[in-house]
Amino acid sequence: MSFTTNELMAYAVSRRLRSEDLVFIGVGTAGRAYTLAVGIPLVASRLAQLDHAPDLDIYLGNLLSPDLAKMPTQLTQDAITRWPGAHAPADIGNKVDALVRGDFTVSFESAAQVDRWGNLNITAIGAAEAPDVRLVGTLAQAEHLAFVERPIIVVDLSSRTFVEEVDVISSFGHASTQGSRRQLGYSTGGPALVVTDLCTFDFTGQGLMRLNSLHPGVTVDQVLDQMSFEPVIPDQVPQTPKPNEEQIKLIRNEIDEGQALLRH
Amino acid sequence: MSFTTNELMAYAVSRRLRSEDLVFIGVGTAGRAYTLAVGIPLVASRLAQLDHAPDLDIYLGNLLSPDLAKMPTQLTQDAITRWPGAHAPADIGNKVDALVRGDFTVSFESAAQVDRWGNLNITAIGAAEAPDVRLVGTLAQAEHLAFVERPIIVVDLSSRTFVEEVDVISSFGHASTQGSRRQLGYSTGGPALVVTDLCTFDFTGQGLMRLNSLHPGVTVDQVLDQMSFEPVIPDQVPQTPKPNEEQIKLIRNEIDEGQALLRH
Amino acid sequence: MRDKLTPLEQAVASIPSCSTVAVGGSLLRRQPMALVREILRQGTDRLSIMTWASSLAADLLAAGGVLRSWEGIYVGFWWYGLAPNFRRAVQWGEFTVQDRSESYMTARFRAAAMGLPYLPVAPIPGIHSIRHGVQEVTCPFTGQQLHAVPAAEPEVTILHAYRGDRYGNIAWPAHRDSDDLDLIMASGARRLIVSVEEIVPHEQIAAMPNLTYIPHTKVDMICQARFGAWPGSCDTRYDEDAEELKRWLAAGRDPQTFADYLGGLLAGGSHAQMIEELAGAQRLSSLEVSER
Amino acid sequence: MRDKLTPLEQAVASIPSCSTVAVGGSLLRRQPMALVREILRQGTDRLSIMTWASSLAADLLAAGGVLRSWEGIYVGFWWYGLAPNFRRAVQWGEFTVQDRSESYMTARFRAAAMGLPYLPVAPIPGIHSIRHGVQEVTCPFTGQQLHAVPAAEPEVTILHAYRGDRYGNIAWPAHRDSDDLDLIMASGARRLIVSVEEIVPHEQIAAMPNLTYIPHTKVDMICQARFGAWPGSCDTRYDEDAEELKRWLAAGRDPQTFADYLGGLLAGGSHAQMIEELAGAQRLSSLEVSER
Repeated sequence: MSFTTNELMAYAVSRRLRSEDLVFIGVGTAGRAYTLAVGIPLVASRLAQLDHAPDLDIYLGNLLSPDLAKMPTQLTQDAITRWPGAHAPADIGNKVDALVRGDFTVSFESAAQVDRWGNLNITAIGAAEAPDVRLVGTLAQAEHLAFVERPIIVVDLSSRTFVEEVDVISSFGHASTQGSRRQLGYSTGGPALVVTDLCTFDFTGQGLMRLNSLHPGVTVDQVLDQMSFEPVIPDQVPQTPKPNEEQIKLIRNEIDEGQALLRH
Repeated sequence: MSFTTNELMAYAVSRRLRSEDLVFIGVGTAGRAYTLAVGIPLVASRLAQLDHAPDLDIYLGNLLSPDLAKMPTQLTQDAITRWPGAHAPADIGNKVDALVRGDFTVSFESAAQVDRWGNLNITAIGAAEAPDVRLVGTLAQAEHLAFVERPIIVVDLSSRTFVEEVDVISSFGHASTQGSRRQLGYSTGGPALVVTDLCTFDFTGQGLMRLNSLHPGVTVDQVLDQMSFEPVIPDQVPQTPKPNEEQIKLIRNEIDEGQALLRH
Repeated sequence: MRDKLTPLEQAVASIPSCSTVAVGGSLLRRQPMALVREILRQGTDRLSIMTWASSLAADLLAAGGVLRSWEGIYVGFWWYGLAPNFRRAVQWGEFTVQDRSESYMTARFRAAAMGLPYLPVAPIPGIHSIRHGVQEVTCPFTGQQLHAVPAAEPEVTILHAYRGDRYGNIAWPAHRDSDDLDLIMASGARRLIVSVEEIVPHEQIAAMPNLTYIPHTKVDMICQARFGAWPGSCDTRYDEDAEELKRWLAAGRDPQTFADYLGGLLAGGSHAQMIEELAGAQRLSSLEVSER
Repeated sequence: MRDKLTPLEQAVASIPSCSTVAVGGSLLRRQPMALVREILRQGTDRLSIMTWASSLAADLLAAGGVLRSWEGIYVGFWWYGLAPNFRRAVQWGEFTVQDRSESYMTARFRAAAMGLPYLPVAPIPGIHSIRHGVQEVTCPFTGQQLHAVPAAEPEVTILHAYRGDRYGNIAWPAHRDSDDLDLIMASGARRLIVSVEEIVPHEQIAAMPNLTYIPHTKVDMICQARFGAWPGSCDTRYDEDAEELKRWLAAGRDPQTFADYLGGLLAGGSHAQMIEELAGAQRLSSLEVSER
């Protein structure tokens, strides 16, 4: 059974999710950015719940365990307000505490720039002061990469995004010119996986981005064409595992019936 | 019109209360202790509201501005739960913050021991470890004497209570053998007034307890008989001002109609 | 979400002797008495407890002789006087006592909730209760001298609450008495056991997620214990049992008399059986109040 | 309790130019737009603002050219893209920008709420946003290296809320979206101005005191401003006005076009008049949602 790239990406994420995970999903922006930041993570989480991780937990915005069986087809403010869920604390400080305490095991990240160490930039292109392009700021992404066990970066491959060195380090990956994670005092964490529209990456013990799998039909050269740096490339690069028929049907018929999540 | 000692004490307190005050009242123990810790402060606050301080605000337990016109005649748990009020924050940390920020201008204090500097002991008689009598602990009284503008001590005069030096300093008054308030680093506050069944005290600039007024018919010697130390005694000691007929009627007919507050 | 509904006995069996236990509730309200009585039944021993304003829980554990230390802001019986067994045990030096004032105690639990090893507090110099493990720190911006307290790190936290689902989402009524620290104790807990008056379907919780004050992610075990705070109160459910408290206080005048009283309390063999007997004798229905 | 009901215009007139203003709300929700538009009408200038996740408020103040600095975690239009005027002004270096990540920003406001000059935070080394006024501190108990941030000290805090009484007790609905920092901002505010959708009798507040999230003791002025967050949303009251946001974003592509658009927004002369006109044109009723 054929599948879309978005479905493959969602499946690639869902395979990494475990029943004991507490997954943080943010509230991304519109269009393709929404699919990457919210759509794929939600589909992957629900697929994991239905497939192999029944107890998997999600925190979305400031709502714990939104009922994914009652996912709103359009996330207007009122639909979010009314979404049934287990817990919505009195203010967002509670979620920040949970993050810092290390309660979250997985988080999802988008960024305008990602570099070979997994540093992320959502702050500015160019200098941070008077930049060429001002982006949105910082949010809690810095906390994700500092305190979450296995952050997953979901972005499309593009040489504008995958840069040698990010212009501004909004969130710290595995190393920078200042030193390694350990040298800077991080004890754990850092990006675990990068899922793109052409391939997936993980990171070497030295914290360098490494090609982990190629989507069906994609070559290494096609990947390198879309990157401004060369990742570590193992001798053997496996194919990204494909979802089976049952999983594809789950996505299409149950999880994203209204095509709100994987539309773009 | 005649009045009881409790009514006189409540009036003496109410005269010190201002319309802009935010008054903290605790949840004292039974019998006479209840009258001193809760009854007199509540009657005084309500009398002040009706008499000269209409905007005066109260914080009782974890409830801001309980409606004193709807005061429960018996403070069972359920009566407290249902008492209408302006604000009851999610946990008591909020009240602690308000205390430390200096939001409260008046608080009421009871204690087993009070010394010449206004130090209070609600922890233990004798040594703090393996004491002769273990009392209740500390509560927020230490914070009251540290951060509230004008704490008012309400206790009956007795040589067992008014001691040369408290056995344990639960809450710091104006000085101790360790030094003065200023030497220890306090910037403001400390007990402002002591209201007893025989007289009232304030404190000198040096922080020593000073006889401030005698209740009608009480002599200086009678006061000294009930104290284990000699307070500062001015040449002229005025009489404690008496409530007028209207104020007494307010107390009896409106504020404490059920005699729950000034019973003991 | 995982099913965390656990028999009370099994939950208490997971509390090791010699551990530090944070005990929730304040004054006579929502003391986790069903859990505390089961601790005494099982003979869990040498406990260090941390409390906010405690009453029945600390007094019963003191009477049972299972305490190694207590840290908190208050132990007493509110309207009803001093805590007789706790008071006697302290006077006899049976365990150590760390008095804390409210801001310092709050900071201990908040630090844990915030994932920090310490918190600064506005200093209250010269008082007895700051002798216990308080350090001086300096504000790096203003130079102001402050005190610091370490994060509370109880191995187990036990709370009694209103209602929850079998996954451990604990909700309060929209109108309640909030004069306690349960929310913060729960946020900073390492291992959390909550007894509730009522287990409700998850759908009921999910319809009003803002009322959940303890999420299932923080809860290790949830136990059903109707009248689990008895003879104390559970606001919006039942008032304290004044008659029983008077019996308690009368028995507490003498250690042997209280030992007999305690034996009677623990007889029955389980909380469920004890409550069934009391309910049969119509002793509980008069305490009930209605939720708003 | 004192009567603190104040006309919006008078409340805004009390905000001095050159002051630091904390602005509440998060993303498109409960941005205090009636207050912000009145700031622009009155010409209050050279403001330093502190925000959580801001959108319309920061963008409009940037468009008005009245900003001296911004500090916060985010400025953008959520689903709708980047904030056009804010983005351009930053690119042109019109004011300074202090980026903060969520834990550091929360700690700034919490320190103020707790009456402390600073709070420690678990350090996030090597990132851009810690360059702004972060100090290193050491835990006196564990030796752990931490960061410290100073308490937020805005001179004025402006929030938009659901309902309140004339004394300034501000209540939320029992079911709401709580993904913001308004509660903590209010707790630490020095001078607090709150606009509300609805002024209700005190009795309504007093019947459910647990729903009051901002007590009158913290509020200096309360203003009635129906649709006060428009064209953003006020959860449980109305959704964001998608059509208006698209007009905003289209106008924002060019500074002069947006200046014209802004002139139109501020015409009418007052918030009340603007809302009356929009309501008359039936533009608002379609946005309304019902409270649960």
